[in-house]
Amino acid sequence: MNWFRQTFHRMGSPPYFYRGARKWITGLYIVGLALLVVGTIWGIGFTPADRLQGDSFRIIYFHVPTAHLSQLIYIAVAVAGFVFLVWRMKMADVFMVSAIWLGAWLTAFALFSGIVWGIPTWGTGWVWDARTTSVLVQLFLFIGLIALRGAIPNSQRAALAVSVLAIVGVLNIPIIKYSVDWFTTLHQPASIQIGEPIAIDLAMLWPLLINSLGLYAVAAGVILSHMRIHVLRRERDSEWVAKSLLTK
Amino acid sequence: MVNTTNAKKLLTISNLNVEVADKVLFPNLSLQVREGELVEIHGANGVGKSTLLRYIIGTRRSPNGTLIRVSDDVVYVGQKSGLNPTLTPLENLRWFTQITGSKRTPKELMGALMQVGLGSFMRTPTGALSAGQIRRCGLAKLVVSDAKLWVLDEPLTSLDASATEWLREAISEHRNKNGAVICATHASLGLPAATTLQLGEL
Amino acid sequence: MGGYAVYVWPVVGLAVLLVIGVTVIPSLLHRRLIKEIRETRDLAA
Amino acid sequence: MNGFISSFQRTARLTARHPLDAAHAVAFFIIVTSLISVTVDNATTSGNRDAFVIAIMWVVVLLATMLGCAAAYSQDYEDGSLELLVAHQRPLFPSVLGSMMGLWFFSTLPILLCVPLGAWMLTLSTSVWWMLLLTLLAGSIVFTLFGVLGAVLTLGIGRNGVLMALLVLPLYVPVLLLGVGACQRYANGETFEFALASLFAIAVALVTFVPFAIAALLRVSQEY
Repeated sequence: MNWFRQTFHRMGSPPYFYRGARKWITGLYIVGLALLVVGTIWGIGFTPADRLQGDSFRIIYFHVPTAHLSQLIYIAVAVAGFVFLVWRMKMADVFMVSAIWLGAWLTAFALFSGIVWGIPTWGTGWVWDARTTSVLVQLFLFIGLIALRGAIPNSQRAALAVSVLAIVGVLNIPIIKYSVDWFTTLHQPASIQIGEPIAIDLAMLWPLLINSLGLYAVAAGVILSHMRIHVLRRERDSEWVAKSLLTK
Repeated sequence: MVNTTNAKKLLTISNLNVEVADKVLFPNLSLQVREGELVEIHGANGVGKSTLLRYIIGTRRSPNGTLIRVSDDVVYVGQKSGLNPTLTPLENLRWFTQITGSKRTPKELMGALMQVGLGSFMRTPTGALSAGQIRRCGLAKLVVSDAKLWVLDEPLTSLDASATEWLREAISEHRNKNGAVICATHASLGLPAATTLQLGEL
Repeated sequence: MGGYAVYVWPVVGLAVLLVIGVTVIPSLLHRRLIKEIRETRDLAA
Repeated sequence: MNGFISSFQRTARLTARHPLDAAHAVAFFIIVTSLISVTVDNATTSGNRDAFVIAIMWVVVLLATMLGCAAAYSQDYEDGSLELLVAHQRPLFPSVLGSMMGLWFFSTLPILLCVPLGAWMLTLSTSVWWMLLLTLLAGSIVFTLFGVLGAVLTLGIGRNGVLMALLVLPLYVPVLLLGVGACQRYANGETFEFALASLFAIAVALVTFVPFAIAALLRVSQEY
């Protein structure tokens, strides 16, 4: 456990983070992009078409990973908010700023790909069903976080406000899920058949796994590189920034 | 005047960093305030005077250093009046005694307003008063408070000669009753035996 | 590839754009920031 | 002509300084449209006019309540009363609960009293009126709670209420869905008790939890 505590401590130190993150970002990008290329080509070119949905089911290779990851990012932002509120750790704030933008983009993409998938499959782009509604609400929550962060000039105070909103929002997510689930089962018109879990062939599953892993790696890299920028911006007047800029 | 060396400590600050927006304005500040003392805090604009007072009244918390207030009773008259412009001075003062928990009858509240020269305005909405009158109304809080420690932020702003004189007398009287006063100010109050704390360049 | 494949391409295209966008933009921002910091340092020196 | 050009330029420059602000109103439009859409969706499939009216009434009450909360604590923040409150009230929770009940009583309750008028104008069946009022009673309390939370989040930023709406509207979703759902089921003659119970349970849970968040934010607002 000692090494863990040490790493945790060091991550809180800006110069250590700034230098250390660089190698990680390059590694994550290389691995992630390679996985994404392999997964995408495999998924589009080499898996058999679905018996019922034809080729359009291939959209799930992009839709499912983004939808999952965006949710994970929201939860991570709320956890970082908690860490910031309790320990006032500046790196937690830096993480939040970096992650909310990516989270919003991923959620928007998940919605878009869901709509495109729905057109041939459901016969309509948009249905107020449990999943679409809760993903839409999650996008609104992200937009709220971004708007709040952008509106408060004092960074310390902005971080505190964003933390509280993220925590309240994440506690709300199960309630939203529950209410949306309950509400939307009220009305299921027979013309629309919503996602019976399709028994997925293993050959279809592999590209999905590869794409998910690739996306996670790329996303981690993106967040880390945003964090590097924020750290640098914050510490622009300090000693170590001067040193690392001069030696380059 | 009370003998300050034997008097009880009301406030102890040690190794406090006065921070604003991640910048340390004044590192390792230490300060003790005993009964009967008057501490004047001097310093240029933006040096952290008001911020230091906010640490003392407890609305700001510091990540480092220690700040011990002997008791919770402190009364603060800040840059902002703390008076709602829709309510009258009397109603504002009543609300103040309610949140601080000092028991005062309506008569006593009115008496306090008479003292600061707002006798004929106590039922006018505070927003309709002049800047100086609003300051006077803010200072009336000192009269209706039981607090031993007064924390004043630029109390002389917008005050005329008679109000200034009244404040100086009120401070002297408070010190005689074992109270203490911490006051951030540009111009010295000119009272005897005041300690001066110079913030910023010495 | 036929049938509904027409729906797949917009998604793939957007996904590629998204990946390029989120990876390239931070590095551009980073470069600009370093340039900015160097400039202000040179001015101060 | 000079005046026109300079004013237009000034507006353009101010917008460019905070480009996100211009997007706030657009996001507001999209969110409110979505809220109406999801609640009305049910009515269009069931074909019941009452269900439609219920959805509209709920959204209107939601918006009215939220706007009524937009100014909460802003005067106290400006004039320094909040500073005194934070300095002297420990814990802050009872004080927050007190002003929130006051806000609900004097600003939200009048809206509820006008709901029968709206129901009459939209010719809602009278048999549904009391159910609409009962569900809105719980709903309006939650709307007030989150409304104050949003107002406190944006304290001292000096923006209009649109930003606050963006933060708060997503949080309104569960209560809106449960309330509208219970009411619509009642209008359609279906079982509604479960939804009604869930609605009140959530309302009670939020009444105990949200004031703590608000109190924490009020402390934070004085702390920078």
